[in-house]
Amino acid sequence: MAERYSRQILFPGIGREGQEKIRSKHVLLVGAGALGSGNGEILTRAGIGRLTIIDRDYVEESNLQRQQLYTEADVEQKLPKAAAAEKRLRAINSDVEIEAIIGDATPEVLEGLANGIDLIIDATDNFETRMAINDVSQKYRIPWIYGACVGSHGMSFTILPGTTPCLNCLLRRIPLQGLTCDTGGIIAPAVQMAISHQSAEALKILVEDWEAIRSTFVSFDLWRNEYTAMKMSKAKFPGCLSCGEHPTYPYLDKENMTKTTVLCGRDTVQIRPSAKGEISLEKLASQLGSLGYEVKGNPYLLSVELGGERMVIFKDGRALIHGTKDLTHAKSVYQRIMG
Amino acid sequence: MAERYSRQILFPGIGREGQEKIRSKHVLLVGAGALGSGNGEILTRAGIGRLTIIDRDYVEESNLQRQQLYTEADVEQKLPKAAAAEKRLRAINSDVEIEAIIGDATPEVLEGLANGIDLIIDATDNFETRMAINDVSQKYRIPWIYGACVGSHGMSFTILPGTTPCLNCLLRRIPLQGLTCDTGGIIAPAVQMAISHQSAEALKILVEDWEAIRSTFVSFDLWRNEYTAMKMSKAKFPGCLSCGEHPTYPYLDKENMTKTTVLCGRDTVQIRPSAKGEISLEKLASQLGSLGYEVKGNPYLLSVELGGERMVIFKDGRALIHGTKDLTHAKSVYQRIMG
Amino acid sequence: MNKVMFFAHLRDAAGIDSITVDAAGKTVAELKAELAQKYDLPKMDTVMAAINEEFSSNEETINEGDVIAFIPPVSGG
Amino acid sequence: MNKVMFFAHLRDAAGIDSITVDAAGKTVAELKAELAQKYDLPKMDTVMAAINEEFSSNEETINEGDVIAFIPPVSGG
Repeated sequence: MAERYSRQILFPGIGREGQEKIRSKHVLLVGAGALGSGNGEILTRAGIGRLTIIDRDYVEESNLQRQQLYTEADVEQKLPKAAAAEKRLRAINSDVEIEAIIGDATPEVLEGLANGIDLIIDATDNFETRMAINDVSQKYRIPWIYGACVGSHGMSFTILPGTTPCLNCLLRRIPLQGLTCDTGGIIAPAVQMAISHQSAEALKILVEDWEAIRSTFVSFDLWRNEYTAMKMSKAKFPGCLSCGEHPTYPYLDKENMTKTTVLCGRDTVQIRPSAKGEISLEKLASQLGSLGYEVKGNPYLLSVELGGERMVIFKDGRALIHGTKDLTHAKSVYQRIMG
Repeated sequence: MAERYSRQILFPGIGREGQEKIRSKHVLLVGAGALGSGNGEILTRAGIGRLTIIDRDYVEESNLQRQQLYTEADVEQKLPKAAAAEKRLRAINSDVEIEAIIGDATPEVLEGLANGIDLIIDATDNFETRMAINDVSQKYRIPWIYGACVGSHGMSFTILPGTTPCLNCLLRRIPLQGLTCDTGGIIAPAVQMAISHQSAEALKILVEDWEAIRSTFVSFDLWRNEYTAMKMSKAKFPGCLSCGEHPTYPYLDKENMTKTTVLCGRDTVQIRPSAKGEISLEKLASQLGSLGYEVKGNPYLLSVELGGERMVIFKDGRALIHGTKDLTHAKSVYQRIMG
Repeated sequence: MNKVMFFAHLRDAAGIDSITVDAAGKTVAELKAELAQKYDLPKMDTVMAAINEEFSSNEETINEGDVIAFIPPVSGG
Repeated sequence: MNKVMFFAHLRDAAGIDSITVDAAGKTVAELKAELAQKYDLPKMDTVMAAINEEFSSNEETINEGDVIAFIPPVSGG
């Protein structure tokens, strides 16, 4: 072990004691896409004791441009990402205990996994799951690290229950629409930059170097050569339902989750998002149209061809995914477009 | 192709035209260690037309903590890094023409490779090779991107011949000693952060978005949460022998290179560095000692046990590497300690 | 007067990096509403605001000279 | 007076993040030599210097109030 990790033991922030701490820790990685691949690989190479990875998707050709754990063979075999990730991570470091879960990271599933977890790393592609992670983090006192990227832009923030503000303090509700990699595109350097910040924070938490934790909210744009660190000392919201004095953990409540239903005999899944509000169908149509998607519509709905499926979306955010009966897949298709 | 690269074509900075440009370009990657792995992987995933990789080392156990192209199997088979990198990159993207060269990136070799190269990415571990890259860049008008990292710290700078200052403007000579991963340690997030900057700049150069190129010298520390961008408008040195009015390209001259000689019948290689000056043996001894190396010495020399070899180093930087007859390996051992 | 900076896709939507407005005395929420209408920006209610590089809630009042940045949360991963 | 900041391993060597000195009128090279001796720092001749976040050569003269940063070039890769 000494030789394998010698270069990181040489780094004074880790040392031999830190290496032993890393070895004794269990991280939950939510998502095995771009951020999940990179964070999972860094922790595996660093010698984490145990890594649990949950992801609901399969490896697709369009993932290969930025998702570092996967190869052309994984696309040909249509492997679930969690399984393909596990295979590669085992080849990288056979000492790490890796548990791969193929499925949706619902609040229920996340609560079931919380026991014994030292850190949750956010590698999802939607705010509903992030808000659920945020509530699990507060309820079970587990630090988590927000990370996200789109285009050449990205951000990261470290959340320590009882110390820092939480994601619900910052957003106060689930954004109805966030730019995703499917709508804004993405370049791999922006992915790696978000991963750099998340994984550096992860190592600090795992070696328990609390003073080194970043207190600012980082936001960057590699194409525009921007880097800003927003101070967060006034961001904690006393009335926050996730981290305030009287928490209710609203995003663990079924009422606040996206509802999916198979519409019998129609090869269609209905999606009803938890976020309330009105979508500008006109803006969405012109955005999706300019991205090359085939879009038809009227003042009440839009119909978008998405390769295998067709999505019909209404003004209140409700949608029908035609061409599938798979609830998890339909939700994934929806969140990839709507965030 | 459209599907595979769809997410980066969606990014307005690249688009369909940019993707075709990336496809038509040839990049020379000097080094296949930590920075080489990450930069090579990003360019391969991005669909670069042709990638030439040169590296002199073999995959070792201590590389696995941060060098993302390699697995435990590569260590067991003691594969040369260039060969192991080629194997993995082919599995990632079979459309990319990859040429792997197992050997030392001497000025002569670099000049021989320069024809038709659109960009050189620095992924070496020593300043002698960087100064040679810098002179090749100026002589053949090829952009290059400096990158380096140690501990939680790293830096990057983009050099465009005829436009920006060059590395020789900044340093004016080869540093006799630079902190390396073997002396200062390294964490993988710092590697990835340097790669993020290098590969973003690489994409800008490949799609010829000259306005987006970063003009500042970036320096960061992920553990100390620092990020600085140094302006370079006054950095160009008119008398620079690499990029000034009367260039002599001094680092392509044999006189300015590290000399290696096998000492007959002694299983020893002598290293004579090009950098002139005096080393503080006392500081070096205490530094290497605190890193756990076994060091003996007197006022004239130090003797250090380095696993397979023993290095004896003198005050003027000259060294004997006992236990090998391999010139390239001996130079690699020396530069890993001395930078 | 106040400098207002847009980040990420807000900048594309507004078609400009930064603007100068007189926002002294207004709350962050009021400025958001005003700019959303003027530049036809997508919903700004979950866009984060920083005043002088410090995170500020929608209720915060802007002072003369403050620099305001609007950072939309990003969802990709 | 002038604030002088050390980066990377120079900080470890000096044992301090930053210091305040009176360097007005001195060249960067002179300040380097002075600090190298005072803090027993490793050779500073290839350490890069920034004055007010702008790269500055060894010959540059420091003015009152300038902030100086010393950034040692890093070799690892």
